[in-house]
Amino acid sequence: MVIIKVRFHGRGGQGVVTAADILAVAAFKEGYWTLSFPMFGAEKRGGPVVSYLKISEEKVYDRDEIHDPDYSVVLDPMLLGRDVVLGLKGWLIANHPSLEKAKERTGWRDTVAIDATKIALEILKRPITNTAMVGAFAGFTKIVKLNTLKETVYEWFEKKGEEVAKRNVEVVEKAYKEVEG
Amino acid sequence: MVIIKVRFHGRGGQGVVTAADILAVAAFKEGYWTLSFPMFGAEKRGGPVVSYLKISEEKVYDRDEIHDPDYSVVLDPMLLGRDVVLGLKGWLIANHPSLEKAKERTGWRDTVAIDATKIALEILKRPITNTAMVGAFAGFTKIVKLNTLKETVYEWFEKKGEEVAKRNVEVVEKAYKEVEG
Amino acid sequence: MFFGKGHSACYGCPLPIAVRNVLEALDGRCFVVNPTGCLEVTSSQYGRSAWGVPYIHSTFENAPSVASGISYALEVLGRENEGYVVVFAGDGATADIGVGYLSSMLHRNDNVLYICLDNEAYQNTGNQQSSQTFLGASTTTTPAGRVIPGKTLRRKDMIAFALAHGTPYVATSSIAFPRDLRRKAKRAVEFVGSKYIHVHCPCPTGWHFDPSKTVEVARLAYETALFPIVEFEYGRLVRVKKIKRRKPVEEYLKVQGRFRHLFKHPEGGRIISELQRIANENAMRFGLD
Amino acid sequence: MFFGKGHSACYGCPLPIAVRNVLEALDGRCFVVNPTGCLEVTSSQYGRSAWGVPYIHSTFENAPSVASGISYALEVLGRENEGYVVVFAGDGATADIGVGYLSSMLHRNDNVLYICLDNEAYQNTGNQQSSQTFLGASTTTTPAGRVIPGKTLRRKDMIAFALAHGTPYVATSSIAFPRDLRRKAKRAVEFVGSKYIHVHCPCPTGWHFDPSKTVEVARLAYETALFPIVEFEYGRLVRVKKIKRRKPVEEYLKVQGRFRHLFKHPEGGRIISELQRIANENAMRFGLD
Amino acid sequence: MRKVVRGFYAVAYSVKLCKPNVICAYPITPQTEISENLAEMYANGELENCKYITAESEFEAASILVGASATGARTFTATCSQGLILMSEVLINAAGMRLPIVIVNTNRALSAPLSIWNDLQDSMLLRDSGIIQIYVEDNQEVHEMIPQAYKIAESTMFPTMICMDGFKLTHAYEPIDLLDQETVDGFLPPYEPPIKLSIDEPLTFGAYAPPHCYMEFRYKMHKDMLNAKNKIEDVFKEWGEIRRDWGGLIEFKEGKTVLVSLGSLVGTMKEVAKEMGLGYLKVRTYRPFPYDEIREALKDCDNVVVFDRAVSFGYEGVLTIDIRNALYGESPNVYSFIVGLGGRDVPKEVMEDCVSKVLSGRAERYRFEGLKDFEEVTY
Amino acid sequence: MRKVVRGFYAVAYSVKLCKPNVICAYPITPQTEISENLAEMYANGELENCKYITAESEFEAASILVGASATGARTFTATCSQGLILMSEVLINAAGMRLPIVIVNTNRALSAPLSIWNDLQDSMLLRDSGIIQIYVEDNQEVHEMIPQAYKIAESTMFPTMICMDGFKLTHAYEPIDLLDQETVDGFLPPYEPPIKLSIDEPLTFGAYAPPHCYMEFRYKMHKDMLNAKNKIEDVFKEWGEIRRDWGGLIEFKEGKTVLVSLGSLVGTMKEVAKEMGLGYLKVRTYRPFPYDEIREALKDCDNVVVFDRAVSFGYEGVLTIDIRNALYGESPNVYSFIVGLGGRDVPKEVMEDCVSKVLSGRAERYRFEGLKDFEEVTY
Amino acid sequence: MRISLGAVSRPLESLNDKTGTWAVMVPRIDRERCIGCGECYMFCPDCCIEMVQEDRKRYAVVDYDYCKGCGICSEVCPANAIEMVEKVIE
Amino acid sequence: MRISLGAVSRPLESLNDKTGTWAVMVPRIDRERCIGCGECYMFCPDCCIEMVQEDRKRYAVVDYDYCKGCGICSEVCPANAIEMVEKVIE
Ligand SMILES: Cc1ncc(C[n+]2csc(CCOP(=O)(O)OP(=O)(O)O)c2C)c(N)n1
Ligand SMILES: Cc1ncc(C[n+]2csc(CCOP(=O)(O)OP(=O)(O)O)c2C)c(N)n1
Ligand code: SF4
Ligand code: SF4
Ligand code: SF4
Ligand code: SF4
Ligand code: SF4
Ligand code: SF4
Ligand SMILES: [Mg+2]
Ligand SMILES: [Mg+2]
Repeated sequence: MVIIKVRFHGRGGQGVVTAADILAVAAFKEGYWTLSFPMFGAEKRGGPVVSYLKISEEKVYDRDEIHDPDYSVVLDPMLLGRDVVLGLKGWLIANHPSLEKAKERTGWRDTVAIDATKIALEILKRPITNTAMVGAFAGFTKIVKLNTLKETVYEWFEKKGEEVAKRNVEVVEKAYKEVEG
Repeated sequence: MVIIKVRFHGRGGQGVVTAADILAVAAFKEGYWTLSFPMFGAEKRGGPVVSYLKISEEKVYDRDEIHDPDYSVVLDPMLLGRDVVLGLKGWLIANHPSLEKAKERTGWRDTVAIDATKIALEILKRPITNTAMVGAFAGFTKIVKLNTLKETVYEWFEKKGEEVAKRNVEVVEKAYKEVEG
Repeated sequence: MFFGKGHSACYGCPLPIAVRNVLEALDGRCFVVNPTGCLEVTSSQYGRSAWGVPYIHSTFENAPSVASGISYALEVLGRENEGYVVVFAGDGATADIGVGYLSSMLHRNDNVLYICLDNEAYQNTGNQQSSQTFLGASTTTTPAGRVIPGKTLRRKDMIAFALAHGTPYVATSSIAFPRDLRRKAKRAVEFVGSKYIHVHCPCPTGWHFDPSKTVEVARLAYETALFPIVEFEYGRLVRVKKIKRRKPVEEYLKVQGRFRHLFKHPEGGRIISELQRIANENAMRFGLD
Repeated sequence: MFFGKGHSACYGCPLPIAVRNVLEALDGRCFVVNPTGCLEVTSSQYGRSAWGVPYIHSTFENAPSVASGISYALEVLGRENEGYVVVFAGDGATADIGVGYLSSMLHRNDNVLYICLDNEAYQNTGNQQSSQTFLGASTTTTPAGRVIPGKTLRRKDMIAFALAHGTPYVATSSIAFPRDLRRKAKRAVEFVGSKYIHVHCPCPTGWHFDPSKTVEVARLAYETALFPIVEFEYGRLVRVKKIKRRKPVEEYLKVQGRFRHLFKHPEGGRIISELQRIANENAMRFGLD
Repeated sequence: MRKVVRGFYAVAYSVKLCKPNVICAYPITPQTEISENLAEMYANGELENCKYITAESEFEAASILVGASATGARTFTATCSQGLILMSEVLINAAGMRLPIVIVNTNRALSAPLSIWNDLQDSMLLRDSGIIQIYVEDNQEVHEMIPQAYKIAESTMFPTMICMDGFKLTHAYEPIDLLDQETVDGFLPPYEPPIKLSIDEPLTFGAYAPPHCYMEFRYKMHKDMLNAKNKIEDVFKEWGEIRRDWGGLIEFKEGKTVLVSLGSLVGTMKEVAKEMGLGYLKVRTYRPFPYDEIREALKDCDNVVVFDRAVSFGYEGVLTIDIRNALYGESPNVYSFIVGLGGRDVPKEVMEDCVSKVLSGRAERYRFEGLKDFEEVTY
Repeated sequence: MRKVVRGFYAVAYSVKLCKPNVICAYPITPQTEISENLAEMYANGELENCKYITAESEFEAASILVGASATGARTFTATCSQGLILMSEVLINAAGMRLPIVIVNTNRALSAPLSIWNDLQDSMLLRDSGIIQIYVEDNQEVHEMIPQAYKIAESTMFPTMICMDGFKLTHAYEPIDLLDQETVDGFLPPYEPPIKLSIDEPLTFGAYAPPHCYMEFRYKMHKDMLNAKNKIEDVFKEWGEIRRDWGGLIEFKEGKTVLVSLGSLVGTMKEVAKEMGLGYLKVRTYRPFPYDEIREALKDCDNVVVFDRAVSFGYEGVLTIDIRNALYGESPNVYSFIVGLGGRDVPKEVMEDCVSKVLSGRAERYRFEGLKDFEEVTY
Repeated sequence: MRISLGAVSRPLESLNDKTGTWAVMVPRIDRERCIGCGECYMFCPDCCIEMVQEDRKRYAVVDYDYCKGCGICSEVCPANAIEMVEKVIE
Repeated sequence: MRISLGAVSRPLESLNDKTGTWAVMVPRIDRERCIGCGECYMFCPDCCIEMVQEDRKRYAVVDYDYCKGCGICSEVCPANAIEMVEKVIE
């Protein structure tokens, strides 16, 4: 049984858990079994937060935290460092304006960088980068289709109002395409 | 190992426990091992109270309540009835003005009766019959010597004042002799 | 019959006096909650229950919460009108071990009539001090000894406590005045939410006085203003039981064994004056004279 | 350094502001007792302690008792002069789960400075209501929903509570006024026995406002008289922080996410007026205007 | 309907379907969001004939439910760790009073040192207390267990506690086949208590029992709990028929070497068993203890490997002690591994390593597995 | 000096000789008179450098001692039953914090139904909690155990609880050889804690431990408790030399059939063993559990007959489960009799009856013995 | 012996306990003096005084099966109608 | 790893945690404007402002190793001497 393991890094308050959860729902819609959960921490807002996502064709039994992710997704450029590539087996997907700088900070070759903060500020007017990074992950991995993701994101944010939902969909799409391109 | 088992019956507030304890100390002074304890009850003042005394030449291991006493000592005439002779193997020592009436109430043949209330009222001016009954028990059984008992009673009541101590000694002596006689 | 004969409380026990008068005043339409203590132990032995109304005992400390639970259940099951939820609790259960749960019940203003039966100590376990024991009293955990002359702390003020929680109805009463208690019980249940009545219950066994004097001792506590009889509605003092001729505290103290040492111990005089000061303060605070 | 950098409280957390000012005011001569809660979790991880003074955490509810224990031990070991025993406790620990133990500590009048850091909810577990949460606030256990518009109960009055216990020194303060807090901490330790200071600590994370506004929100609570700043010595109100120009409660409410629904929910208006009434009552009661 | 939801919600939603009358809990990680979910339903008017009460402590929450349950209400609480221990006096009391309160315990380690993370020390500490304990493997199981727990509790008149691993399950966001109201209504009748507080039939609850009768009450309690095994089997079977068969008191797969555990470790255990060709035994009902079932299942195998997540300090792993007692006089070697305390991960590799220790004869009677190197210091 | 005293006094007087600094307890039958005796000594100025505090609950009493002990004071409390369970969260916490509080538990049954009478359900329920548990046979033993308990607690840094049977011992008035101050002073040095709260060395007590280190702390606790066995043996031996030899972790007399029990039942058990020519085993230290000692002692006998006074509801007698675990893989038949719950008397005849059941092959795995006939009713 | 579910107990079974055996002294009510005020009724801790209406006279009657003889009734009687007398020991 | 008795922890080990990494914005103090009042010092929740005395000027300095960038100092500064600026991402 193949399990795709994704680890998300960010800070309390940045929506790291939501990032994993949105992707979980999207992947579930595509027929996968998914399991996502936050790092089991006692951190307060601002402290580093991690969340996990496992995607598989079959039910996932293993509930351990992910120590050997296939992907590491980093929502906050300040967090780029050794920690986020610990045990990493595949790609680092980083929020950073510069691919080179990002690589430099982590020492990880297989890195994709996207300036998620910029996208977020542009469209959401707030530096909440989780949806952008979700889009980037999907665009890069193609594990979930853009449309499924858009639908998921829309539904997710609908309760906060149509406007918010639409903007987040826009963010996702933009990030998806930027990475894909 | 022979254990002499004594059961005392009275009411909360009448000094039933003290009766057993005084005899325990006196017997201890005579070189016996003793074990006395109250009935393990939750009764309030006024309710029937039982206490136990075991006297033996060797250390007593058995801590059970006494179901088959050699003696049953009853401090309160109102309590005379079937209960106080339950399991009794030997003598009933009863506070009652009339031996016949006492026997009638309990149906027990081997009974000694003494009007302890009268003695107590006379000397102590209060119907506290425990010392009188202690005296009666000793007088009848001769397990402890009168002098030992008097000494014990004196020491016991000393903290309440010399007068009280003396009177109780007097009570003990009177009851001892009355039964002995 | 709401509270039966045949219970096993001591001769002259004050508790049944309070209980039966409250139950009769409320016509027995009561769900009684009772923590561990003298009342419980003397009335709820298996197969010997003295209760003619629904009754529950759970632990020593949780009566307020159990009462809240009953009131919620009655409400949600549509049975509110079946009866009042009434707690009868000792002073230890109320003011000490259960005080946090009482605080919580009063804070939520749950629909419960809470009656504290104050015999000023843990009588069930043999007269150990509680926070309601008066200064100077000799108890088994604050015995009058060579160095320490009985209890050294003041009383926890449960009236102030209940009022601090915004409790709609707060009152004191005494077994010396069953009619007062009956009236207050009836008045209390007119309020929706929490009501607290603190009832003085002199205990002949623990306090060392003759069982026939229970009522007299209770009356002296009132007459010396050591136990003021007052009534608050929505935080406002609405009524006090005035004292015709206030007596010096000694008259109350000297009839009880637990205060006997005060008349001998070198510290005794100081304590008696302090008790008199407290009585005077009560008289002032509530306008008793 | 008495409280170290590197603790892990949220951006803009009010708690360290209170803690460091008290510790500095008392020159670090403190034995700190701290129940479970935000402060504890952000300062006492093994190998990451932020404390430069002796510190103990035991359980969520027992801080008052642990503090009493320390003060007794210091006394009996002849170490009274080593330092003050200071509790820093959340509102949940103080007014809810630990309220019974607080009652007991205050009743015995143990030599402890008890400081309640009131962020009006169980913030450590994620903003669940406490008895200190204001009416109308949306918390995770009193969420503003279709039927119920946030919290429906009034606040438990901890000042009245502490006063009811005869506590020699009782005061409120706010992280908006560190100098006030410092002075009060110093004043408090001049009293022998228990002293209680209730400090308002607006929490950006739970209350939903920007972390840079912590002080401003605290100031608004004071300026609207929703959180009066007062000081009692031996039960007597000795000082209040007067409000120059009292602001309507809306000004306080509207800057916080937890009250946002009040401006939309059909019940919102009623609740806002009720809050205004409470503010007015505070102003009256303490003469704030 | 299959939906991706978090463990908390899987619990809360199922509780809602069971139509409780009084819900009362106190926040504690990692339980809190169960209450929060219920509070939200309450605020939105989705809980009918129900009071949701915010208590000021776990002790109080449990006590409120004692009052409510005795009055005939269907009740619910959730807690764990410090909260569970804090309310233990009340729960033990409720067990003796035979009040069918349903509790979800989101297993968490005990303090000191404080830990919000998962192990089973909390609920296992209360194994003597007369509370039915059921351990679930995943969120689907807990979701489906809630109605079953009510049925078990109310037909046996014991408090019934579902134990689910904190974080590992509570925080997991995964696909769940959600129950619907009709299914639950069809399965779970309204609560009709055989005894309750009422003015019409004024019973005395919480009487005390002197030595002449106390022991009989406790014996009855014990016997009723043993009998509860049948009732639980019945309920499980009934559920299996209308919904899904999760097995009986235990779930067992034969093997010469059999792994034994409970809770969320079972998922990993099953995988390891499958990959290594071993048997496994999942303890579903821990109290009443399935003595006969376990003995029958394990008596003829060679090795029993118990994975324990609670320690009786100064002795051994808690589950192991119970298992060895059940196998006393039989011949399997029983090895015990104490793993996963205070949230320490138990990856497959650790389990595999334990098994190979056993198979190669290097295993001891018991052992803490997954420890790091450390130095002991005074401070 | 030999004097006839009550059990309470045998405890209180010995506590006094140990010179505690802070004493704090809460009344509960049948513990109360221990506190009362201490209160009287306090009121009479007989306790030097000591504070006697009246707490408002057991939870508070234990918490006060946590503060006091962490500050370097020698502490004492006594409790039982509801009180012990109520303070359990604090005691478990104190165990993890390694505070050497000495506790006397006057064993009493648990509620519901409420019982003030004796069995071992209370202390046994806390057997996992990291508290050293020592059971005494009589009042001489408890009197002499107090100084030993302090030495054990303070050299192992574990809370140490002496369990003595309520009523059977507490209320017994019997001759005791009282210790004198000199003996105790010579044996028990003043308490010099390796860690304490102080301004000079400002340590952080009660830190929390994330998953990366929690398990190591618990492992250390377990290991230290196992090591405590040696320390306990040493203390017992030292005491044996200066005073009287009471045996080690267990007291054992060989036999083909061996009776096993603890607490005040041991007296009766020894008599029965003597009269019937059987062996006996008295468990003195129950936690840490004397695994090796018990296994070694019992492994070659034919029948082990355990008298249990605590039940794990839905399973079996508590001591029995522990004993069978210790004998796992060995061949003795282990029979268990659950007796004496809630103060039910256990006369010699009942024990003899149990033994004859065993010897004649009529014994079951376990059995409640001493029950009366009863009828089950709803109410 | 009946063993009920959860040890619930039936109401008023205390009536089987004849606490009258506790009494050493017992009250004797002088029916002539009694003014039927009910004070003794209200204060009796053992609930064993009944008010009886007979023709136009209301008076108090003691249930000696339960009276513990505390003497409170005698103390509170405003008409001095109650005397405590020694219980006859048969 | 060091495992202590009862998990007692040594003081001020939090200093090893450089919480400065949390910051997105950081305060920049204009030394000219600063009047050395110490408000920022007193209010900083992260205890990372120090007051420095230099000749006759007293002013505030931020320890960026720990500053989380909450912005409180900037809000409370009576001299408007503190501006929050974006932290440079290298
Ligand atoms: C947790 C707990 N601690 C202690 C006890 C023992 N206990 C039972 S009743 C009681 C005292 C009751 O005092 P109070 O509430 O004043 O009632 P009273 O008996 O005086 O009427 C005590 C200490 C208990 N049952 N439970
Ligand atoms: C007995 C127990 N119940 C619940 C918890 C979980 N818990 C820990 S801290 C906390 C809330 C703290 O609230 P408060 O005292 O107001 O402090 P804050 O975190 O808000 O500063 C809770 C519910 C616990 N640790 N122990
Ligand atoms: S001790 Fe006092 S309160 Fe308790 S039953 Fe006896 S008289 Fe009543
Ligand atoms: S949640 Fe609030 S109180 Fe807690 S650390 Fe964060 S800001 Fe501070
Ligand atoms: S003597 Fe006491 S018990 Fe008897 S009737 Fe009078 S008041 Fe009642
Ligand atoms: S108190 Fe006296 S007068 Fe009144 S009813 Fe009783 S006996 Fe009659
Ligand atoms: S931004 Fe916040 S943390 Fe940084 S120095 Fe200013 S107040 Fe302190
Ligand atoms: S608050 Fe402003 S003026 Fe005052 S010290 Fe800080 S930077 Fe300088
Ligand atoms: Mg009382
Ligand atoms: Mg808070």
